[in-house]
Amino acid sequence: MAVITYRDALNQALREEMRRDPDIFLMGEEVGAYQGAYKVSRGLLEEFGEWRVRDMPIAELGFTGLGVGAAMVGLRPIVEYMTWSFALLAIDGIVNSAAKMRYMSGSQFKMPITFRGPSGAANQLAATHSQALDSWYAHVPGLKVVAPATARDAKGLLKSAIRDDDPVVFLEGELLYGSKDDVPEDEDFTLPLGVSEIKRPGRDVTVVVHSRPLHSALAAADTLEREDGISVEVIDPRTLRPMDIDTVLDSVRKTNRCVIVEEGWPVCGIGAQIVDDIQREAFDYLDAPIARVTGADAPHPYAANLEQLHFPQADLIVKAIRQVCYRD
Amino acid sequence: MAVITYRDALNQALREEMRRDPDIFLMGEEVGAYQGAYKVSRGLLEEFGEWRVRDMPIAELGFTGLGVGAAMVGLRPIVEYMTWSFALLAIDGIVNSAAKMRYMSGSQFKMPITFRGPSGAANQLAATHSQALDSWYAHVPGLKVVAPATARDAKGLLKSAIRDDDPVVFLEGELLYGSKDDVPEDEDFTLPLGVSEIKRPGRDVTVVVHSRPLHSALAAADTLEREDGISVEVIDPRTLRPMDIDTVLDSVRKTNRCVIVEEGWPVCGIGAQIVDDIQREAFDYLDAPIARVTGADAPHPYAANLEQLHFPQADLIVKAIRQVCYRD
Amino acid sequence: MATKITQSDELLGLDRGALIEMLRWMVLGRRFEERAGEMYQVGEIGGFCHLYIGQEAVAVGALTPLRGDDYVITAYRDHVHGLVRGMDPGAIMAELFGRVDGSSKGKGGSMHLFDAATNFMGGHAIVGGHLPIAVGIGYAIRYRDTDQVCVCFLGDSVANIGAFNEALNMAALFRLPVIFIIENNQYGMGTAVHRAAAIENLADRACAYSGMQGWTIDGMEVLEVRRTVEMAVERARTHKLPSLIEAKTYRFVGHSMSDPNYGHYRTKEEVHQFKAHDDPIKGYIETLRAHGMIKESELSDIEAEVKKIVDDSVEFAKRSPVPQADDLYDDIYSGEYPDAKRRDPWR
Amino acid sequence: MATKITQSDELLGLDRGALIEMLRWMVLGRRFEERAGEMYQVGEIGGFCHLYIGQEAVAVGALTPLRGDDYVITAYRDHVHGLVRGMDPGAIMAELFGRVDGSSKGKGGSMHLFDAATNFMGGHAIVGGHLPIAVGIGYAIRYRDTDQVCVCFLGDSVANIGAFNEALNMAALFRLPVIFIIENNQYGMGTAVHRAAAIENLADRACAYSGMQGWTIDGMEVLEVRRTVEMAVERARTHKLPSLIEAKTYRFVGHSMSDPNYGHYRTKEEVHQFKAHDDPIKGYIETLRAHGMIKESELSDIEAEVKKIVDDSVEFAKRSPVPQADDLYDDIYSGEYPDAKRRDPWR
Ligand SMILES: Cc1ncc(C[n+]2csc(CCOP(=O)(O)OP(=O)(O)O)c2C)c(N)n1
Ligand SMILES: Cc1ncc(C[n+]2csc(CCOP(=O)(O)OP(=O)(O)O)c2C)c(N)n1
Ligand SMILES: [Mg+2]
Ligand SMILES: [Mg+2]
Repeated sequence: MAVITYRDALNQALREEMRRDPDIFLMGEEVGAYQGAYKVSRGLLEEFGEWRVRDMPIAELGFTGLGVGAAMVGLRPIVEYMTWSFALLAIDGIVNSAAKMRYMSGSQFKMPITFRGPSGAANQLAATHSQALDSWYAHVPGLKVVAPATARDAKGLLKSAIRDDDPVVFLEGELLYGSKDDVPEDEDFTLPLGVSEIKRPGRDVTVVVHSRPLHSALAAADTLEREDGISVEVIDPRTLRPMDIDTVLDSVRKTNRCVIVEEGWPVCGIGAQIVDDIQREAFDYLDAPIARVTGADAPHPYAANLEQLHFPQADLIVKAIRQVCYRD
Repeated sequence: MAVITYRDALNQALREEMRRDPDIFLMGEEVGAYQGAYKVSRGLLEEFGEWRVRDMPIAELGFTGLGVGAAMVGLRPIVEYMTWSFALLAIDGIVNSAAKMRYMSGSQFKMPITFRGPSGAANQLAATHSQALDSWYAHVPGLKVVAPATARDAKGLLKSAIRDDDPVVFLEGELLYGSKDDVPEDEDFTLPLGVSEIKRPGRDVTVVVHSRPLHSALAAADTLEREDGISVEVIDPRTLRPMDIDTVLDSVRKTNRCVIVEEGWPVCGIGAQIVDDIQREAFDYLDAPIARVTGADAPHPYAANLEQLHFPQADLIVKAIRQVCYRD
Repeated sequence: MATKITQSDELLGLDRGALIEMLRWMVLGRRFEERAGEMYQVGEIGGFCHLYIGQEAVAVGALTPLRGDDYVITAYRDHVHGLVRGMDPGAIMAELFGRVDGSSKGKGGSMHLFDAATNFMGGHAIVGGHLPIAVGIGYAIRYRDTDQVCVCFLGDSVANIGAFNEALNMAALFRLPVIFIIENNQYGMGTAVHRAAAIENLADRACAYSGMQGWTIDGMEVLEVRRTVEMAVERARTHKLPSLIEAKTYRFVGHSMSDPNYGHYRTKEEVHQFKAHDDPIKGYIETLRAHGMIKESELSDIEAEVKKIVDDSVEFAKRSPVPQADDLYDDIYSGEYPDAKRRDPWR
Repeated sequence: MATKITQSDELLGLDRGALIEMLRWMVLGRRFEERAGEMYQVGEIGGFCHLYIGQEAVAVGALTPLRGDDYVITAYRDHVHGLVRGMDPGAIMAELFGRVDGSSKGKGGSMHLFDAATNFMGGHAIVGGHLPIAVGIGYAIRYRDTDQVCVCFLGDSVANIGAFNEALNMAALFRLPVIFIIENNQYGMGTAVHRAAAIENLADRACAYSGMQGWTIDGMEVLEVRRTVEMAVERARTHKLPSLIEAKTYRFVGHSMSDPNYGHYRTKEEVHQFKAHDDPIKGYIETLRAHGMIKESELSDIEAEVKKIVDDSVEFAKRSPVPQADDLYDDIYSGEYPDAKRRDPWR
């Protein structure tokens, strides 16, 4: 174990997997000579050469399709989007070509491809560059969707995503790259897709949260423990599709209260689906309506103060938890 | 009033609005010389000429942006997608350019543009051509989303969409074009965006449903009335964003039970958001978990029998209603 | 642009067997499509069904010079490409019927044929969507350092969409062995090429990518297509250079089964003119006759043989069962799809 | 391609006032950007901030010949285009500061400047995203049958993206008065042009669109840019024909404030070479001197005047308040946004 950044954990995952399997290659804008826009791919070009670490023209649709074609003939591409915001241009390739290829071909072709890159807001990148469209990808059958919040999860889950024979949308946190964590150095370390983790056990209320807001939720839990004596259980599904909802259900059956937090916009967000699952399968256990704390239902503003307001910050989570615990 | 098809109702709306306002123009693939892939624009080229009814190359991203640019300088474009499935290629133009222009420019530019075309499955068009991504668009602040299920609603709402100063995603039903209905001939007839309609009043259970499945839901309601004596209230929100949820809440407070039906995939669908809204605002009124009937959580298969199975058919709606009424 | 080749030329040095084989493929393509059209009329086939009648010289001229380990990819007008590539006619017809013995178990349909066994990579229904995929296949070929090539067919309208620029630029930039063949049948649905593309010969768009060679050829002459593709294959196999071939052709039928043969966008006379004077099969038979390469009895033999193949394919399709309800949730993921029942309690 | 124009030519017949005005804009652009860089360093500006230092000749040469009712649109490296188009420097600086008196009330930031008053149509941050918008503006011009033109600036990397093909094809097809100006600063972020584009001169891609004229010019010479744009404007205004101009230039600074001036992708020497020998402002001053068109005192006057403008812009920005919390939900829809509270009970 070593304490390393989320960025370096991803770098390790890429390097270890590429060493293990010569069919794996990485491509995207600035992944090679520039060492990665966010330096996730640092050193890989030097180690693996240009056919395995390929700088692409700015042509998201094109190189997404390039990945799909390469996957159809047996390679295992990793497609990096400089940010997921730019993947909007490639979404036909992800949703029509990658996600449906197996189905439309009656399983003649598998699709072992990983789409990855930073998602969500960074600092003041404004409306075009900040979106967290997690729920869009989770909507689509044929895709798997992963969104790690810690360096350890990032490494273990990226390795599993790369090894997976289905297309995986891997959403990294643009503001998480510098965050640090204990990460196993073991090359065989992986974490299974589709398994939630209880990030903090608690008794009074369940918080479901993924990606960067996990850290706000943990901070909120500390505050509530200290100030209100409320014991918060924080669960990170980590994989948004297929989601391990059972862990969430077990928790809610115990706490009887739930708050769901996400960075994305509220309408038809991830939280809406979790609400649906909980009310359907644990209706009688709920002692209060489930609350959601989301990114504001607005495009992302540039101004620093407004942008901070857009995020599902710890203070908002505290408010929501107090309300579902009838402590407000 | 005259009984006309959904197709002709849309045609009337386009024609009347284009006569009223010379800044309105229609563009898309095959809208002109070919008279529209689904003949919605029949006769318009002849009446308005090629600058106002413009056949486009197959370049969805390009002509979406063309519309955005024209809207920025004061025209009122109507962009027809041959089907909404192809709008995946244009989604950056819809979500980044159209939906955020007002915000990013601090309201210097308004965006009076209507994006329209058939959405959802037709008959056996298979996975690439059948998707109903209603919830994707509803997710996005800055957009308005409309999905009429009847000819009357189609006419009244399309006219309002065209007159609206915000970008409207207008989802027509590919299998509804031939359906008939009483439609006011009055040029001043419009229906406001953001208002639900009770399509069938009832006492025992609320069904919320939009677009083509409305007709399945009405059929299911007939069956249940006849066979089980269950009185079903059917509400069509018609506008998915912003949604008039109050009409739904009032109904649920009365019936205490609810089923939500949609053609799209289940995860993070429209129904998930409605569930969230209901449980948050009418928690104590619910006598049973809310049920959802959706398109199958699978890409659309080609085979006729499998495709039928993919739809949220009346028999599935009947099952769901019986369950929430504890009659199964 | 290459010098114009006519079929009265030296028959490319092909032996009689090879020449007749090409005719056989063209006739099979024609008859298969005619039958598919009939099966659509009687309701055995649904959805969108785009027939290839009139364009046979392109697929046959382009596919016959390929090796078995090369790759082929095309758009939704794909039955004949699949056939000529070696797909089982029964598997295609069963797919059109939506049956379990179809090439995609009935899930893909007419627009989404695939055959891994013959490296037939589809069957893609989004205009332009398969061009980047072809580039990816080319990339994989270079990655593995083999001398395979990838042939990618596209419609004329594709020259105006974004993916065209991205794909051709990448193919030229990375020097990929990809041959793009535009089947310019003069219309994208109801839109004449000149109403959509601001250029006269679409292959001239090769000028925008250095290393890309462009050819505009008569796509009604199967030998001209073949000769050009052979040159492009050589460039690709040996020099890793991409090509853009525009084969001018014509579809004798409507855009899809729901579009009449003529109408708002083209006249009856125009269609008849082409059918009468520019039928690729008739023209090729004339050439073979002129060179004494075919006996009249062989023509009827081919027709008889082809008829049997097509009949058998229909029989096979009819006998094949429709998919079972459970199949709806198969083929989505590599493993079981665990969430199906949770998401879908009613089916 | 046009014959090479050099600044020692006849100064385009411009009078001294006009010539000095161009210098003034270039200096203002340079100093404004230098100050923006400083303000970024001290944390007054955030997000991505792309400076234009080194490229001033392009915006100034292209924008000075335009009329007030023409339209201008560009990408995210947009401060100087906005300035030269006539935007208030204070409104730009305040926008960069994220203040309410910014051109977009602080909501757009550096990459999304807009100014309706001067027909400055943005400031667009998605590579290629604004090209179709420019085409739409051109369409509206023809729709209304005016003789305006639309000038659309783009980076070199845009030649490889899909929207480029779609936009240029439509502009040529519909004969729209749009002038596309590629600012080829030799890198798209860290990628040298030849590593991304399979063509030597990007303007040669005009060959793919009939009616589109291509020019590759020295973008470091403001008069060459101006003369070329004047020709393109004439084509657009009078003949409704689009153009594609490639101005070869260089950015003296990093891609954005978070990218060092040199590093993995280009050497310190290369940058210094350009700064020393190919600075568009220095070069232009030499030309003016050689023609006796400028007095030394005027140079310092310009610097002083520009300094005051820049100082004032910073003062203005500093004094402007940050947006209020409620502003978060403004400017989303034309009317009130009714759902805000329902969706967002906590803020
Ligand atoms: C992106 C996209 N837009 C629109 C369509 C609908 N569509 C299917 S085929 C077609 C015409 C294509 O014409 P062309 O490329 O010339 O091929 P052809 O049909 O003539 O073989 C259109 C518009 C589509 N499938 N994909
Ligand atoms: C579609 C898209 N992909 C990627 C990016 C990230 N990005 C921003 S600028 C840039 C480089 C663009 O280079 P160029 O067009 O040459 O313009 P320059 O920055 O040199 O002015 C990249 C990759 C983006 N904004 N949009
Ligand atoms: Mg065609
Ligand atoms: Mg550049």
